[in-house]
Amino acid sequence: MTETSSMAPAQAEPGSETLAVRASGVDRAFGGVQALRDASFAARPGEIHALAGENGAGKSTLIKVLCGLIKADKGTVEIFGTEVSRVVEPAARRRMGVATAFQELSLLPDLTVAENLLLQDPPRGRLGLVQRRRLAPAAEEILNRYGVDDIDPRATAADLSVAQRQVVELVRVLAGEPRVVILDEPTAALADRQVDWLAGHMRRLRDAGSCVIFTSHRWREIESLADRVTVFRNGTHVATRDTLSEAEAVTLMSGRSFAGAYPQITTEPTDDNALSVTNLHSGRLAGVDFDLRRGEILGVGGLAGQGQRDLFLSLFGAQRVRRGTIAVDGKAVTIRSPKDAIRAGVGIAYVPEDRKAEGLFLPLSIRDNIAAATLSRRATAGFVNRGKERAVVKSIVDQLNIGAGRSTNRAADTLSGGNQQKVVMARWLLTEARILLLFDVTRGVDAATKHDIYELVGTLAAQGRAILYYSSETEEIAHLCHRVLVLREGRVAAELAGPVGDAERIVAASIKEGQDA
Amino acid sequence: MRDALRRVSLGYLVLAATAVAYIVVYTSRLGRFPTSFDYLSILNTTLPLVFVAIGQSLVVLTGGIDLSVGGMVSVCVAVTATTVSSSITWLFVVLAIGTACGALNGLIVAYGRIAPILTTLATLSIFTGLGLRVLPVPGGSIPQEVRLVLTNPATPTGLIWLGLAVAGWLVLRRTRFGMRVYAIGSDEASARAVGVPAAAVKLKVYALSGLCSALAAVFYVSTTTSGDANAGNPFILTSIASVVVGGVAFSGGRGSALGAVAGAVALTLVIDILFFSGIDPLYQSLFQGLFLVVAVLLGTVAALAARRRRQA
Amino acid sequence: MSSRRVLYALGGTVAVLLVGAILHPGFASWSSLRVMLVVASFTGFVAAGQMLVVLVGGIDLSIPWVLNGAAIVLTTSSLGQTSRAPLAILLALGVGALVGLGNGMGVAWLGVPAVVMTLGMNGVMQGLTLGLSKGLTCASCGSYAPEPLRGLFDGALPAQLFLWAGVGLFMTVLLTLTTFGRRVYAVGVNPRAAFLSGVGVRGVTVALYTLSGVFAALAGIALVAYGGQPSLGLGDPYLFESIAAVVVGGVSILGGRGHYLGVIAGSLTLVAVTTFLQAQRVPEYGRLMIYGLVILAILFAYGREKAHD
Amino acid sequence: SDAAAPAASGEKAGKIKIALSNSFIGNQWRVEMENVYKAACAMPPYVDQVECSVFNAGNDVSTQSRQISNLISQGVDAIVINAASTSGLNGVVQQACDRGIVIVSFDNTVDNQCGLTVNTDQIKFGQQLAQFIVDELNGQGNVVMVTGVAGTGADNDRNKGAKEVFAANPGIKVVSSYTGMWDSATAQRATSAQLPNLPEIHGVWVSGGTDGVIKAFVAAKRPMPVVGGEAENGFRKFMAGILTPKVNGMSIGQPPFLSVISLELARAVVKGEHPKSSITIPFPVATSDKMVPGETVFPDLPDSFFADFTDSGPNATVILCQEAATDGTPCPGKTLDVNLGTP
Ligand SMILES: Nc1ncnc2c1ncn2[C@@H]1O[C@H](COP(=O)(O)OP(=O)(O)OP(=O)(O)O)[C@@H](O)[C@H]1O
Ligand SMILES: Nc1ncnc2c1ncn2[C@@H]1O[C@H](COP(=O)(O)OP(=O)(O)OP(=O)(O)O)[C@@H](O)[C@H]1O
Ligand SMILES: [Mg+2]
Ligand SMILES: [Mg+2]
Repeated sequence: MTETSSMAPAQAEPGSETLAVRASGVDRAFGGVQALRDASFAARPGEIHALAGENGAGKSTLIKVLCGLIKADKGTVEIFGTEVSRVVEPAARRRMGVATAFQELSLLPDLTVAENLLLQDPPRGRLGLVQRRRLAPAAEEILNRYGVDDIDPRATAADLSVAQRQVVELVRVLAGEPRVVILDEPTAALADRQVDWLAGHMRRLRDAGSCVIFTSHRWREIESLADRVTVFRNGTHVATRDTLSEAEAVTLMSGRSFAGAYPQITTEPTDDNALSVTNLHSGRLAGVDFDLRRGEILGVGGLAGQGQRDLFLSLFGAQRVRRGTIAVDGKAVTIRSPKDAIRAGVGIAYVPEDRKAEGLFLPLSIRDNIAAATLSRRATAGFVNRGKERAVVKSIVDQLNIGAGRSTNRAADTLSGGNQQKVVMARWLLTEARILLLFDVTRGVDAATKHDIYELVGTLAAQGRAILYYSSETEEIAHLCHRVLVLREGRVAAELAGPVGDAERIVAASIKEGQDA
Repeated sequence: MRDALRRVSLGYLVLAATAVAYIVVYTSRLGRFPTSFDYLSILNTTLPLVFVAIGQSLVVLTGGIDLSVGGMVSVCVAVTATTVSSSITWLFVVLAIGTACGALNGLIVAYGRIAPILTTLATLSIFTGLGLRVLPVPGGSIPQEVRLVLTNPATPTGLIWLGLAVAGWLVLRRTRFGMRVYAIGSDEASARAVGVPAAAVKLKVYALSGLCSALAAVFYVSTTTSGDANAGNPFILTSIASVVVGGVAFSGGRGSALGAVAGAVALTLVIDILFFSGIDPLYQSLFQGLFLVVAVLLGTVAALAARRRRQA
Repeated sequence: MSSRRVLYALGGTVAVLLVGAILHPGFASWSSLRVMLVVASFTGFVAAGQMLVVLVGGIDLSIPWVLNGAAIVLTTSSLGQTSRAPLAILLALGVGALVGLGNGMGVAWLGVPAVVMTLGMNGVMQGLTLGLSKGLTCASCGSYAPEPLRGLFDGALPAQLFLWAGVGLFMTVLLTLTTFGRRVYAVGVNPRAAFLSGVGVRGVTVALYTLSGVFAALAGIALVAYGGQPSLGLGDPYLFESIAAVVVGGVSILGGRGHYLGVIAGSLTLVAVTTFLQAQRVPEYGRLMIYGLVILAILFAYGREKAHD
Repeated sequence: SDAAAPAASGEKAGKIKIALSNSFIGNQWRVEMENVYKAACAMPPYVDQVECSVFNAGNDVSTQSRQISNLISQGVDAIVINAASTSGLNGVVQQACDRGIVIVSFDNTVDNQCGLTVNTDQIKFGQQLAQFIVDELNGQGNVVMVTGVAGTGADNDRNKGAKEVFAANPGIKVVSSYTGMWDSATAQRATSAQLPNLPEIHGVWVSGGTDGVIKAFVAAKRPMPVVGGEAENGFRKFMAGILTPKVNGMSIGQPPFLSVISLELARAVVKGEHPKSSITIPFPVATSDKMVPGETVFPDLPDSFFADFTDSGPNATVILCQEAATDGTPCPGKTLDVNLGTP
């Protein structure tokens, strides 16, 4: 492997003067953690270059080094042949024509869309003073230029949906028509329609001679977009290829190989309802009805931001319900807070998509993280029974093979994305909830971990748990679910019997005559 | 910045409310409207707090807090009162000293990576000691001509300076630096990611806060005609109160120095209201405390309502 | 991580005491240490409350007049009679709890920033204390703390120190062994995630501010016992001192990290520094400056935040 | 509210308006000072000559400036001031003087020369206590100085006076000097912490918080030194042997009734009965040998109470009763006779 990585740049480079980006021998450690070791990477102008790898392979770290956000401990970085290793300042890179969209979105929540887009060079008047009233029109003009018409430049970024924020972030990057575009998991939060929109612009830039670099955990996208693929593993360059099959890629990325991407749904749902929702109003939800049966995996599809999040949050008591009734096992229940939802009598669990913001206590130990939702169950008179806690956590950690047998005393932030997601899952499995609300749990999770999660979902259903499943990857819903609800404008627009198999059917149902919305 | 505007306008709301209340109690007590004398003395006594509040609001906008304003005002008051009478040029030295003190805070916060509240808690003690060293006993003086220019007891020269302060903010707000202050307060990591030189900006912000404290000190000495090494202490909490009443969010990124100015004036008016409503002096702080909480409560409620409205 | 900070804090204390002992023989003698511990215990009490709210990213500025109010309630309700002592103590602690509850409600339910809520509450308490006790000239204001309380400070090993040890034990057990403690750290680290894990974030917050009020009251009781009678302004020194003790004790002002053991060390460090400087006859201005520099030095040693990159 | 009640009630013509502007009410001395002022206002001759009002400023100069400005607007005839800063009010006081308002400041006085002052001699305070200690020790021994709030005029003067005397007596060794912040609790903590590091102490000079210092000595089981200190009732209780051990000491107080004398001066000046001249009054001095319960010491009042709210003896400046100091209520059937001395 060391050998491939040292050879790889050689095979990748037809002479560095024609290279847009070149990194070689880059090391970068976080605390004791070697995120990049002797990593090399090279991309040409006029190509779309995919960067693939498991969670924690070092993709984002490499990107942060390339765009000057963090310093490399060792090694060199060149932009169009100019050595910039010592320049650690995104602004400087920007001036060299390098623009980056980061994985953890970098929009400023309290600023308006316009201010976010124009922060670096706002419209100035005489005296070089910013003309505040020209901000919004200028931003509007930019958004329109990139075919975005559903975002108000005066809106505060915090009030946008995740997808909208991602779009603004991308527009911010594209706007400069940069010579080097770096996009770290740009599609993770996008609906398929928006993915196509982005793909269009990536291709346009490529054809205009720019160098486009992006990362993704969705092989479909890499396959359809990338001219070349570079694979990283554990912080090192493994290979750079013009063509690469998914199977090969997965093997390269993980050193392991898998059967078909999606496991077959073998079990059938039972007939008794675990959860019955009638006329639910909350957030964007305007009257949703459905039943969820034991052992059923019920998919929730639709374009992003049609109220999916509201549905999950309100069922979990994390968001106010304006109207409607929720019944568990036929008995109506009132859920005012997650506390109520978790209560044994109800037994609902919610696994959020944004694990860093909504799931993890990063500085706390893996054990504390996993135990968090079930503390009182192992407590006597308010005192934690540590022995029992250790045992329980240990068993679940092994069951999900989290962190390859590391001590559960480690801080959660020393885990990779994949393992971190498993930690959150583990917390909720401990609640023995009979109803699981899985909201985009595979977002930004690598192939290996994804596979583990699919398997897990299957077994949970087999155990007779009822599962409500949302994913920004329609493919998943199409293959994993017994049944699919398609939401549009806060209502159930269609119900498809599954496994649907073909994602296009779901997409079709999502946009059917609803386009005007 | 809609949200911010709403909060600022809340600062104005509080000001308007207190102003009305002031006029009412004043007239009902004295049977006539406030005279130019009243307005003038309000103006002159408020100016120091106004300046400190502007500096404080800048720091709070970046998500920080500056407890050392008390110390910086004390040092500058001490130096002003002991030197300026010998030569006017010392005024500029004073401003430089204030800026330097602030810059020290900035260095420690931005490059030393120590939380603002802790940094300034420590430097507060240091600066206060410095002030005591310079002026062990209250005293000193300031040339008459300086008084006449800064806080003329007969004509509202103070208005000019207040106007300049406000104008200064409006300009600042319209520089890229101004936008960056909000960017950092909103989310520092992201701000850095999109190319905002966070450390440099913060350094400047704390230095500006120091400069404001120095200005406040000069106006303090000008109104009181001499100095006191303990002069700064009250400004710590009153400046924070002004900023809060002015609708600047403690989380940073939301609000405006103008709001803080409004807050400062409002707080001064509250004193007068309590004076004329003739409440038992023993209970005075009770009402001031209540005013603070209620004002801010209104702010949060309004903000919540606004958010609701926008989401629905 | 945070346990390492505790070691640093203890190290800091030892360092200060060593320097003191070298430059001023007898400074670290047991007799000297004992009184410093007693003096530090008052800071230790208020800092316990301050630490709890800091752990969830809050702050309590109402400590001075909660402390003072409780102190006055104690004497005026006990009238110095031993028989009434238990009632009086409960009453004083009750006052603290009540005010703390108010702070907590304001912060957790009304969403008022902690700084404002507690600052305002401090004013309210000052007004009430002065007003109701007529500026400490009320009929019963002349009474002393009941005898048993004043016994707290007698003997070679004053009971006060055991009381402090008790507080230390309580805090440590509460924060490390109970589910409540776990929830506190969870809320401190990531309130949203805690809420989604079924933690009653508001409940926890309210409880913490209430405890802070109780500890302030406890400090008030101890101070009355120490001086025999309350005075006005009794709590003023403890506002910034409690914050300083907390951070010198290695508690992260951003919340979620820290242990009370460190705060004990922090309290002692601050008292040792002050005592030493006064023993060296450093003039007031010098004392203030050095005090600030020492805090800065300690912060640089272990109070820094993670680098951004 | 009793504060402004008089102002609210009698808008009777002929009455002169005199306001008390107090910088803050945060300690007991200030409370008593206000109480005796209110009491005096409710007693003849003031009750039918003067219309009083009282205001506090939370120890904040700008607040006090505001209040004085407002008093100017109210058109009062005189303002009696205890200042938040001796220098901080010069500006607004000048404006008052310009409008012909009589300004009388006391205790923490106003520098501005246009106003009158009623005060004690703070340097003398330091000297007298120091001299007492020196005499009691026959010029030989270790002395500790417990100072007040740094940065204030009074603290500076008191220390200055004491240092002169001690310096003049080579036999006296000042072994330690630290601040008690004029607060018994603080003084007690500081003293306790210092004692273990100190040799045998023969004399203690205290600028404020005396009872706290003594309690620290008691707790440390140290032999009780000669004590020169302020007029805290607690200190006096020790001097009188009401609290044990009996302390040999001298107690000089900044008398709370300075406010009453200032009131009288203001009244007299407004009425033209007294020249526009400042007054320095002698300290009420008390020593252990002549302690009179109910006059110089008050067994049933708090330690922190200032026992010199009234002067005593034949040529006393003013005689006030206990309820005047505690409740601010008039002394039964008494006409107040304030002796401004001969200017
Ligand atoms: N700020 C940080 N502090 C500590 N460790 C970090 C930090 N950032 C990244 N790491 C670690 O360095 C390794 C590489 O992380 P990186 O984010 O580059 O992986 P990645 O390939 O982007 O993973 P993903 O596909 O989940 O985005 C991972 O183990 C990650 O946890
Ligand atoms: N945020 C972080 N802080 C500190 N160390 C981290 C962080 N993230 C990851 N690491 C460490 O970086 C190393 C490499 O990252 P990586 O994510 O590959 O770990 P990993 O456990 O191998 O993940 P996976 O098993 O999913 O590949 C791991 O040892 C991980 O513990
Ligand atoms: Mg990444
Ligand atoms: Mg790995």
